[in-house]
Amino acid sequence: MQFLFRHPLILSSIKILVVFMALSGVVAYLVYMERKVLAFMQARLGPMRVGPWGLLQPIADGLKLLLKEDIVPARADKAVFLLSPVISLVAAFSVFAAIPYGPGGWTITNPNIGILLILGLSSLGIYGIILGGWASNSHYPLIGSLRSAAQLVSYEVAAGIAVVSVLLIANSLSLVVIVNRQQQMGVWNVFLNPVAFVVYLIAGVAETNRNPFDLPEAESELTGGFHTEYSGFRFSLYFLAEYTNMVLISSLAVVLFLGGWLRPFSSLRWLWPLDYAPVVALVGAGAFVLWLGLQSRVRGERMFFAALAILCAALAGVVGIPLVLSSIQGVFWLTVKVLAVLYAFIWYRATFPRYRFDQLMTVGWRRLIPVALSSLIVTATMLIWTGYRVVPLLAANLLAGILTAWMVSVRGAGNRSRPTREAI
Amino acid sequence: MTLPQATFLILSATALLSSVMVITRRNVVHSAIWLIVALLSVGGIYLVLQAEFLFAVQIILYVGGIMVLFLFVLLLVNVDVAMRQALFSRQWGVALGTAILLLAELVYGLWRGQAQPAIAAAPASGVSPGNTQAVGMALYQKYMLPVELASLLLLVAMVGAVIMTQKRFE
Amino acid sequence: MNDMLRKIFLTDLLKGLRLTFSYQRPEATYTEQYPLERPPVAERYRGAPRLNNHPATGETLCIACNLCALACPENLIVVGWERTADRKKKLTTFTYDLSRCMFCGLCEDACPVDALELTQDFEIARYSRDGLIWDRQMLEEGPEPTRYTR
Amino acid sequence: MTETTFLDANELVINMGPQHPATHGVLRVKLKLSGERVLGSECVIGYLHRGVEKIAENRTYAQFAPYTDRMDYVAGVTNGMGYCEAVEKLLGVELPPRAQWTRMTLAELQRIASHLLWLGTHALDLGAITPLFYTFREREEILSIFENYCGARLTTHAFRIGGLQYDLYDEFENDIRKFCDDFLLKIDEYEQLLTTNRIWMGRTQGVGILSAEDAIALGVTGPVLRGSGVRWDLRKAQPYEAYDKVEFDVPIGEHGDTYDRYLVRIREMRQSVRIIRQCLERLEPGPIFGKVGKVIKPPAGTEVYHSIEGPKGELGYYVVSDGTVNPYRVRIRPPSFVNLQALDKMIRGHLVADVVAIIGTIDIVLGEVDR
Amino acid sequence: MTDELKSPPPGGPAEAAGPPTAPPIPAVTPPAQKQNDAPSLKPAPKPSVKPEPWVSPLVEALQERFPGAVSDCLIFRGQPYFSVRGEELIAVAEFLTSGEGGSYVFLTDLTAVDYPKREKRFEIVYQLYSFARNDRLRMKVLAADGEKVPSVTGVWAGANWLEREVYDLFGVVFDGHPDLKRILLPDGWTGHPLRKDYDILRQDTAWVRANLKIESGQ
Amino acid sequence: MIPIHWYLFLSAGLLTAGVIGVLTRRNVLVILMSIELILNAVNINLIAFSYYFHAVTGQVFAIFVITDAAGEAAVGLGLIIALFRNKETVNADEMDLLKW
Repeated sequence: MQFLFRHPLILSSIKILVVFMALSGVVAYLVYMERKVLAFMQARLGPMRVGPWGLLQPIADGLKLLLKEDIVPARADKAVFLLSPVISLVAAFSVFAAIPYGPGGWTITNPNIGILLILGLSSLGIYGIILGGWASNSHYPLIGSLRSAAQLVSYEVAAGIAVVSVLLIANSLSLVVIVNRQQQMGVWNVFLNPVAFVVYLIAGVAETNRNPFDLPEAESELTGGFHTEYSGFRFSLYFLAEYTNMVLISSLAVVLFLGGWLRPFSSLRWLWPLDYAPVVALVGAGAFVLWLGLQSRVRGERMFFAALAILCAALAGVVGIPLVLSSIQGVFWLTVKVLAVLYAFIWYRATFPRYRFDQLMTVGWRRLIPVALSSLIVTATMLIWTGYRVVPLLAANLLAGILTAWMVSVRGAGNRSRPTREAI
Repeated sequence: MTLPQATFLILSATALLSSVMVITRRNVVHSAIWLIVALLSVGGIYLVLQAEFLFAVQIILYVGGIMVLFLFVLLLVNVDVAMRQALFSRQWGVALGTAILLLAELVYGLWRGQAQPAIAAAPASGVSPGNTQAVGMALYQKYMLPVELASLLLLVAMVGAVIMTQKRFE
Repeated sequence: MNDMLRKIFLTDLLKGLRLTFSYQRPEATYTEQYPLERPPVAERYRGAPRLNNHPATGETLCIACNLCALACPENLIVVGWERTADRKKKLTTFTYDLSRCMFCGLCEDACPVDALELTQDFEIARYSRDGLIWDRQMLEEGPEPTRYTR
Repeated sequence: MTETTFLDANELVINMGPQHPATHGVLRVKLKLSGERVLGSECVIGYLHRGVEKIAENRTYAQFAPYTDRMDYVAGVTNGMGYCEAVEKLLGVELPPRAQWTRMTLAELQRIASHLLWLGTHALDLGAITPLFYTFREREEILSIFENYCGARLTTHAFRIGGLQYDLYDEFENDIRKFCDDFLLKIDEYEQLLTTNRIWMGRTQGVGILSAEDAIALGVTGPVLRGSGVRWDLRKAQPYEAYDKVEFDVPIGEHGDTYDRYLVRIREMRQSVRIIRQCLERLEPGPIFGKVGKVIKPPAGTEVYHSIEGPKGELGYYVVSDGTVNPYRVRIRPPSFVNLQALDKMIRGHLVADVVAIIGTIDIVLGEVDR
Repeated sequence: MTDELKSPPPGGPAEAAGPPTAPPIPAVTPPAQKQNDAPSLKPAPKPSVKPEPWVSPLVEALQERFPGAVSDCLIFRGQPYFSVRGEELIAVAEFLTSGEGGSYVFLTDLTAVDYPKREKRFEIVYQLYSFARNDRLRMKVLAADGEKVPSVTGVWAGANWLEREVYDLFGVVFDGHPDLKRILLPDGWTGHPLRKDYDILRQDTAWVRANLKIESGQ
Repeated sequence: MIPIHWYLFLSAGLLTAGVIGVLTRRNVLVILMSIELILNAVNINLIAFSYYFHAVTGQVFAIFVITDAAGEAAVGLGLIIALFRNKETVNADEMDLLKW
């Protein structure tokens, strides 16, 4: 028995399985979270019907999509049409093999080209979109996939450059090393290079096709973009892939810029009470759930919430065991940070209108890339000049970022200059 | 047969099969998809050769960049028209003969060369030649000038492509 | 200066973000949970029609004057009457085609004795047209109230 | 694949609608594209045609009033008001002041409600989903006031020829005062989300420019005309009801683009609040019905054209009487229908994404376009 | 906040200037307040019951310029209207849009009324508006069934759809219209529903059967 | 242990496939793709030898080859788009004019 677990293949398989299952659940409930957060921001309640507080909504949605008719358009390229969503999904999921979830054994694999592998694999997902749009044999999906291809390629450049400035600081391609480096320096990369972080975040939103960059699937223009012709199960694969990508981009943002699995101020010993945050969080969640249950007037709901509260309490007890506490420490903080970034994604969606395509390209090429490049150059210069010192790096980066942003926006869209229409 | 050997055989079979598909498919998009498969398997072979960095470059640049560009253009130009035209050019017989001759020659040469053991020396274990750092060092120290030249080439190519695809002013 | 701040630090976007964030306070929620909590319906609401009876005697208030039928733009009311022995009109049948009704309230306005009334019952949507032509009995008793179970 | 592609010299024809999320109903626009750029367009309408004008000829004057609510179904009150006024003009009836002030109050509320619906859907078309929910919340308040006043929310049938059917309910003034106070703050919130937002400005500024000459030549009215810089509002130019007794400004735009039309409508909502407050101050007890007989029979051979400033533009009724209880002819001049004509002019040379913005900015209701 | 309405001050720069390209459109001023500022319940003057002859300089100018073309100049409830012979329609329209004719540059509405018993059964009605005078004018053209009416799209571009609608619902053909086809009804429809002899209960059964694949319900 | 010949045979196979594609197909896009095949055949050799000789030089050159491929794709595809815009064809046989 013991040797079975020691074998790398078997251990990896188990890890992969666990990550896959967990990820599926996370993605399903990410959709729930999105709907709820959006609803609250829009003075609504969101899903409330399926299960208490709509908690079973993701399951109902999934079932509905599974049971829906799977339509293949008559003149579609059938093989490609059927294959494309799978490509998207596989590309999205496979990347998670290289994400470090915590210190030590909390990784599936730690390749020395980690970040490159992730960038490469995630860029494969684009084929699902292009081919899906093409294979549908319909105008709107085709426009959608063309837009998507152009958009992803453009924003990958900005995101890549932003990532490179982190790599310079960490001096490694390995994600584990990047996180460890942040621990050694006692400060997260976001405080060394906030400009790159902002660029990465914006480019990340664009790469996940989310508002305000959701043009490839802009509902009001392209009636859904590349997945217009998809329905039922295959649509749900796209859907899943998209949200998985969201999780991926947030996880990467956390690992690269926000200290990965590190506790906030991990270098300050006297902040040890923060180590008990998982317990506090679980107790808090239990209390909240209990409060919800007391509010509810439906008997079944009250029971459910009570059970949930008890579960939370029990979990808190288990987590409170020092051994468990120290081992899940990393995963807890990673999850919290990823959720925060995801929340920001949803928040943008609730707030912003959508860019037009030419404006999107302008933002990508004329704003983000110059800013990212300046931050890269400044980071490299400062690393050589002053070495790894926080204040000069931060100051130089901020200065360069503001200067570049000002320069690129001088003749920007913000001016009251109104472009006249292109004559025909 | 060892695990690397099996991996190699599977990958190379895929690569060869899909390269045949690339040149025989009528639908250009299908050709492109098969080419992507071929490129991915070649990338896998790089991994077998412990060239991780090359593998990453292959995927990011080739598969994620160049092929996306290809597909983009494929969607732009009219695939339908191309599909109705003849698949092969007029001199396809001669061309095929020449190519097969080339293959025969190569195979023959390789078969003969196999007998000589000088090349096929097994690598001494130890430092992996695929070390990313080593590649980087080589690129930016020993081959600095070629790198600069290549970047210039890319710049020229980029400018050229942009200018060529501009719509003509009427 | 303000313009520069806006351009570089995206203050215009942050303003919007602050607004949406502030809306997450629970009291900002505007949703009505309809089947669970029924919203109050206005007193003057024009819903399902009803033919009123005299509360004490149970006799119909309708005097079969046919004004409602004349007022109706859609001609969906049919009033049937017979002459009693003393030459008075007496209501016999009354049909109301709810499927064509647009709830304009003209019949209600026309009624001189407040017999025909559009009530506050709004749950009259049906999956089929069957049973939407209401007869006198239905009009007097009113539809079965919809019950929702959770 | 289809015959044409983006790179072809000849253009690609795309059907937008009648089933498209951004065509506000069942509008169908055939777009001729070169790439994503619009070369030309043709509107195909009539999917909602119900022959309202024919129905009018078979109803009595009073019976036709509920049908007008169903044309511009987001502004039933103003529609009904226009019709009632047209018939009143035909009859030569003078309204008592209480009826006038009530009508104006409700009509301005309806204008706000209509603009709110426009704002929400327009923002939604441009990808901002949240304003829709905020505007619908305020619209809901207005609709509740309507419901309390006349018993219906959309197809209100609020007014009758010659006056009002319903007197005000008890809490009427309080409800409206409270709404007005809240609403001005709420407009600020919409503006926080949109007015200075760079994306919003980028999407709307310089998009769908309609010059004043073009607007007048095409017969465009309402906020679209004012957005093009023509300070013309029927409430000022040819006041009906008691609009000559209230103070308000007529906001106009400078550039004639989508952003200006947006600003015009936002400012109009503030002006409406101003009018409503003045109306409430003037509202005094009194009769609510003018001198109209039970049976409406305008003199034979007379005709009248009366138009009001509807939320979407000039809403005109041309009523011809032959002396019977049924109108001989009722012609409705729908603002949306005429304004929609300007679409082709406005979208030429823009991108597909702008088409959505421009359809939204005209503020059409297909029920009114098709009638 | 409450009184701080964010609208441009009256008479601000926007009002004075307008778009640089805009024609000189005067800001319309409200007419003088009516006498009955506080309409009381005083017995209003008995409303007139029939149109009266309309006398105005414009009528004189029209009659002088186009002798015999203008007739039936009437006014009812302060709304003047007159009839024009179809042949002179374009000329009259162009005169009316000119400054001399009152610059009625705005075609508010274009519709028709059907009087089947008359010799010329259709009355095409043009509702005109002048920004300069803040005045409305109604112009009518009589047309028999099958008689062509010149299209005014050249004078008022906005007449395009309105004429199509009249063509669709009345069957009046407009000569010189750029794209005269049905607008509200489907292309294959027969008949013109707003004619008085078109039975409202008569659907085009053939059309319904062919296109909707159902038997017409009426 | 994989003998180096295996790589060489694979490379030869890919090369031949590429050559056949370039020589026989009419579609310019497929010809470009076949060139990519040839370049990959080259890369396999370069990296295989680099592996067997413990020298990174082969890898460095493989990177140059990929760079070259990127440039070639950009320019080639640009040419194709320009050609297609003017002649509406992606057919090599029909591109026989030196000007258009």
